[in-house]
Amino acid sequence: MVAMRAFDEACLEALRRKAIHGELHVGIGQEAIGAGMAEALEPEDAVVSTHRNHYHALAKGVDRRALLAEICERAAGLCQGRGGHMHPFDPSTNFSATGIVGASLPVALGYAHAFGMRGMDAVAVGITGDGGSHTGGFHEALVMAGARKLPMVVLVENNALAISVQFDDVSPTKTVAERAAAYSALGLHVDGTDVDAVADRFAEAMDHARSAGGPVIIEATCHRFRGHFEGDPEGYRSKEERQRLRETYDPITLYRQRLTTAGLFEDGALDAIQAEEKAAMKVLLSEVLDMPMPDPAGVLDYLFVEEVPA
Amino acid sequence: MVAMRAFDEACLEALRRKAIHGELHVGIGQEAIGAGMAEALEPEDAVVSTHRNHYHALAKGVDRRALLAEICERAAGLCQGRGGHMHPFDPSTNFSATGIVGASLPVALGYAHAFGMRGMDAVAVGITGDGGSHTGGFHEALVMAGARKLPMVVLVENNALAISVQFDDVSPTKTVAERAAAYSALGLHVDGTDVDAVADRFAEAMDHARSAGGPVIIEATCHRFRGHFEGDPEGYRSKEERQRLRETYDPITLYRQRLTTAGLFEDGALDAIQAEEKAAMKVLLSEVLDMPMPDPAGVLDYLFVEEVPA
Amino acid sequence: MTAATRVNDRLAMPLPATISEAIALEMERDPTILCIGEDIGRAGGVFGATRGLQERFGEDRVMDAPIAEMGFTGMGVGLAQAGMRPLIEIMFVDFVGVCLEQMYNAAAKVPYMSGGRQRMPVVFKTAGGCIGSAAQHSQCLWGLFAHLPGFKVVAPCSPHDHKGLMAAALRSDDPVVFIEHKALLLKKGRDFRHHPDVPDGAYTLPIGRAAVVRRGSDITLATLSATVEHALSAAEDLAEEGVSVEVIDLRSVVPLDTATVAESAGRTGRLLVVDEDYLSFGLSAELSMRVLEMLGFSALTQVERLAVPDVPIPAALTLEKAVVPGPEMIADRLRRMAKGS
Amino acid sequence: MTAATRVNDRLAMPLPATISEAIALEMERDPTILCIGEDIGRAGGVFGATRGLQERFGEDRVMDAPIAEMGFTGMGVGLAQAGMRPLIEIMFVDFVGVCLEQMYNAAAKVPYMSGGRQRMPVVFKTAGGCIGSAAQHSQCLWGLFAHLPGFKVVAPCSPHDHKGLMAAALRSDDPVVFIEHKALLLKKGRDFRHHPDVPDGAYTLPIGRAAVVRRGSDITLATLSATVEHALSAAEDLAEEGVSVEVIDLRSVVPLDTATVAESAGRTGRLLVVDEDYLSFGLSAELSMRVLEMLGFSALTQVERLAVPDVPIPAALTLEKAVVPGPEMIADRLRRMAKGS
Ligand SMILES: Cc1ncc(C[n+]2csc(CCOP(=O)(O)OP(=O)(O)O)c2C)c(N)n1
Ligand SMILES: Cc1ncc(C[n+]2csc(CCOP(=O)(O)OP(=O)(O)O)c2C)c(N)n1
Ligand SMILES: [Mg+2]
Ligand SMILES: [Mg+2]
Repeated sequence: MVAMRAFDEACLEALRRKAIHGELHVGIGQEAIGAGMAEALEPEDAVVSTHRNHYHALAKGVDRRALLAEICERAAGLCQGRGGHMHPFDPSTNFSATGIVGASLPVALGYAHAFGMRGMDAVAVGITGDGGSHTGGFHEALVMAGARKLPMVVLVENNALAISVQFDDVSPTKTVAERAAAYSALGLHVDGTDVDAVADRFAEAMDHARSAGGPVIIEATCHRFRGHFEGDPEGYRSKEERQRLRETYDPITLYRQRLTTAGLFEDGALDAIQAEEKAAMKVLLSEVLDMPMPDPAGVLDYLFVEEVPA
Repeated sequence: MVAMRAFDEACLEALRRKAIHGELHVGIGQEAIGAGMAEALEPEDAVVSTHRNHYHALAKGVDRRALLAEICERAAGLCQGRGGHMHPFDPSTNFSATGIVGASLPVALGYAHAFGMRGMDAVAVGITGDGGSHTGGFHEALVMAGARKLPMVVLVENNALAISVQFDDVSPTKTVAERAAAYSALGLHVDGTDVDAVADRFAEAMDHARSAGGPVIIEATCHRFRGHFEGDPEGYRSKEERQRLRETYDPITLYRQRLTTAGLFEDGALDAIQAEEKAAMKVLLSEVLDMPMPDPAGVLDYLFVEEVPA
Repeated sequence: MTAATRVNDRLAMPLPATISEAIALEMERDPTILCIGEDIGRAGGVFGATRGLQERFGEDRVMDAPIAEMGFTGMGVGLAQAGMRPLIEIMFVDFVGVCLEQMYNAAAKVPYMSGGRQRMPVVFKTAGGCIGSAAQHSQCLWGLFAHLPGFKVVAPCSPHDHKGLMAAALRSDDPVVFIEHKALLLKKGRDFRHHPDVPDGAYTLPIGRAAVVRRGSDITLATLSATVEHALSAAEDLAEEGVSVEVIDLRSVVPLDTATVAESAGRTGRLLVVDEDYLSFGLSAELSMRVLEMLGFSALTQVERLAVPDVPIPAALTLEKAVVPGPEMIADRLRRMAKGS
Repeated sequence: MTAATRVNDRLAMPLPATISEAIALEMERDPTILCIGEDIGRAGGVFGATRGLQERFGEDRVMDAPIAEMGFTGMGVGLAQAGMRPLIEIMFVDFVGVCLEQMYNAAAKVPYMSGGRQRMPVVFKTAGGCIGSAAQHSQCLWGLFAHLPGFKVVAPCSPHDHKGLMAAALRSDDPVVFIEHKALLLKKGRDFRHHPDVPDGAYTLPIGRAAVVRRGSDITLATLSATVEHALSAAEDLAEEGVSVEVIDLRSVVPLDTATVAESAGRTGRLLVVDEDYLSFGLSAELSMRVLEMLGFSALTQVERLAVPDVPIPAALTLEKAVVPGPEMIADRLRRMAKGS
């Protein structure tokens, strides 16, 4: 969690330093989900994420230097500066993402079928927000996964907002998890601000899918502390409301409280860990910002693998 | 029912006489649904149908001469020969259709919202087959109708086949109706070969939607007696199976049996009704086949209402 | 308010405010107009182009939609069939792959398929263009819509044209795809090189008529949307170098005002079509061919096209600049054309 | 089996059988190939182009999908990312509006967006073309795919090319949109005017190379898919009238083999591009412009295009014939060109 937070804070810093152009969506406030899922993910599992993907990428083991370099549009980035922050692709960890809402789940379905065919016990995790649960792609992917009992876990990060649109205003159901029955899927619900709870529930979801139980919808309720994207005027909620969320639901604070209450750690030790991560990210960021930009001469590369015949 | 059957039989005859080109999908075997829904439909209600739409059009009160003329590609057809059998549009009865599976429901949603805004107590009926229940459009339309409690009835004609694909093989649920909970909709199920049952259940569905109860999924199980389209080799089922369905589930035969058993009608009288409808359709067909074809000179008309400025 | 303060207010007004003003004026006039889209209500649009409309016209007429574009685009078709005049917002044009079905198989074809019995007064409002947001959030795609018969396809540049063409789109009985440019949506009136002046009341402009936005005699440059601004900037540079460039803002792709371009190119003898959409199978070839068909194939000494060279838009701004025609790239090409005469 | 009976068998073979043979040969070679689509398994495809494959390769590798194109098209993307080589069938190309998202924002862009790290060996197999099925079941749409960078777009005519290009598509590491023509799928080998001969074993043809299918000296006619057959028929008529037409089968729209067309047009001095897709913003303008750009704008005496004139395909066959280029319409145009020299 702490590393994920530090990573996104480095992104904010990079944005301030104008190393990132275009939209930036950070996951600050939602890191318990990333950290919780990381525990149950095996290297051969696949994760297909969304526009808000940094902490998922880190959870899946994507190299953070390459990721940050990609986000900062560098030549040495994960995708040589072509993908950018919404489109990291890392075949070596089976991690990918998409900037199109709802489009992650059909792609995860493909991994799930491949795993099934190969007799692997790997699981495909498709991530979506609450907003994505209304898309046709959500339905179609779950129809197919449900009918074929494919090893797919659909992680729904319900932060109650799709940009400005409140989940309660547009959802026909109180939760997304309760729609699982429509797909003969297992529906689970978890407090996404509680990293231990996420770890447990997510492990349960993965076990279910891994042991041929068919697809799972696991809904993690959470809160987004910043704008939808950096620069979002957030006309749809008050500063006070946002402040209240931050104060009440910060997963890092909540976890620290648990650790200190249980007497496992002292505040000082925890502060040190956080400071260390921050410092490490600061170093990494400055290294990344020193990296060269992609060479415009190669801008047409990678469109096709095979040459057009002469 | 009898008129609907006679209509589709006239279409088959028109096809034999090469007055219809392209695909033709008839509803033979499914007429109890059309006849049953006709009873509860009000003129201001809207119906948005599918590729298999003739009996729905007749149920909604579309002029059968204009409809047959359209199917036979005549200039005096409902759409002047531009639409053809999959695309009848009749604003005067609020009837339309689409050849794209699943695409009917979002359009019905539009009618439902218009009715709601205008404070009308009209209902929008969106029709789909079992196959269409797997599409993203089905989900998205129901999400919106459910969240907004719009007056929409989704009629799912479950004939257990989408061309060759069996519902049981690809659906995650045993029925479509049971998925209603995912949309906070009312889910109803009816035997679509029993015209009385359809009439009752469909009326219930319409009442629910009309009285601001929100959307309804009404699933009518039925059987398709002919190929998916005329010319379908039907490699996916045996002749015997098809024969068995015809013999067991013909809604007209079943209804006749009920009427005669109850002593309401005699076989002779019923034969006479059927013969009369057949004869009427025969006359209509020959009139239609005498109608002129559309004038190719006008082939570019109707693309835009407003002229391109000179 | 004096005329001077009015103009000043206008110049300080962000383009989205002008657009929402145009929509509001039409919604006032015509109670059958309603708007549906993501974040258009409570938030007033991600760029503010529908700000204030929900408060004014209520939630039924300015509806925040879930992320269900197939659902609410088809809803637009049904609304039109039910006698309403919906404006459907697809936030970014890049997302059209999830709902093109309802746009091109229904909205664009129903008027024709119904033999003229069913009108389809729908406006599909969306935003395109490059502002550093990579492959899935940077496209223009007007060439795609233009290939599919039945749409009018509008992509204005100036505030004045945005207001007049939005009004025209909302009054049109034909389906109109209205493509705004993200870079323009981030501008204020005063940032525009041409036509920042916007009359107060409602007015319409004819859809399908190009505007000559700078007179010139050596080269004709035809383009649209944000590129008009770049073209004007390039033309200014070239003027200093003694090359006189006529700049034409096409304003719409369908209908395409070939006559205006041909008239100009016939005079200058040279045509450059600049397009922020992909190069191939799009606007640049179609317009060039239509002009040549109209004037004869040997009527012009040069016909060139400059557009995104058939790659997805890369994330890195350094790479984006290498593929998207900006002022320098356009000026370079004009220079080369002027030399190569 | 003697060579003669083999050829006879081949001639009696419906085109779909040749296609399924091509797929089977590749599936045998490469266990990572799998097919997903509606009715492709138990029914063997609505035209029979996958007949026998499910029995042979099992349900996991030849999967009957529900009507959920967005789902299974995206599944194709995920399968490719997982190291498989999926063939995804979209029954008719007209339906692409429900799943274009996964095709153009994912499949076509991921190789580029990933900076070459992720390959995307997917074949999108689909059927287009007019056989009397009206506006929603008659389109070609190759111009649409070609406008979107990242796809190879193939549309063969002869049985020989179908087999070789399907094999090439399945072996390609790039996403390929493979557009069959419904009218051709209803034909047997012997019904084809050119190249009905099909070798038994597996072979590939390079994607992106056109074929001169009839030599001629007066006019160059470039086209593809079913229209090649119509063009050959028209060319035969014209030959009787003393006009010698060279017919080029483009075979693919991306890559587009401009060189072959330009070489021919340079010789004949006249170019006619015939396209069953919509006229505007499509193949006909792009190819014409590329040829002109290659040869110079005054190199040719005539450049014409003949295509569906920007209306949806009407239902009535009498109307369809008035907009879709068939043998007579092509012959008429050739005749006019020959006179107008
Ligand atoms: C198909 C599509 N429609 C709209 C958008 C624009 N958009 C990007 S993120 C977003 C909201 C997503 O909400 P949610 O799924 O809840 O994820 P969150 O941002 O809350 O993490 C929207 C509407 C998009 N990228 N794709
Ligand atoms: C989006 C889309 N995909 C595929 C098709 C081809 N198609 C036409 S009808 C049909 C089967 C429909 O099955 P169902 O919805 O059960 O209706 P039924 O034919 O049984 O009445 C298919 C696959 C289509 N028209 N649209
Ligand atoms: Mg959310
Ligand atoms: Mg069915």
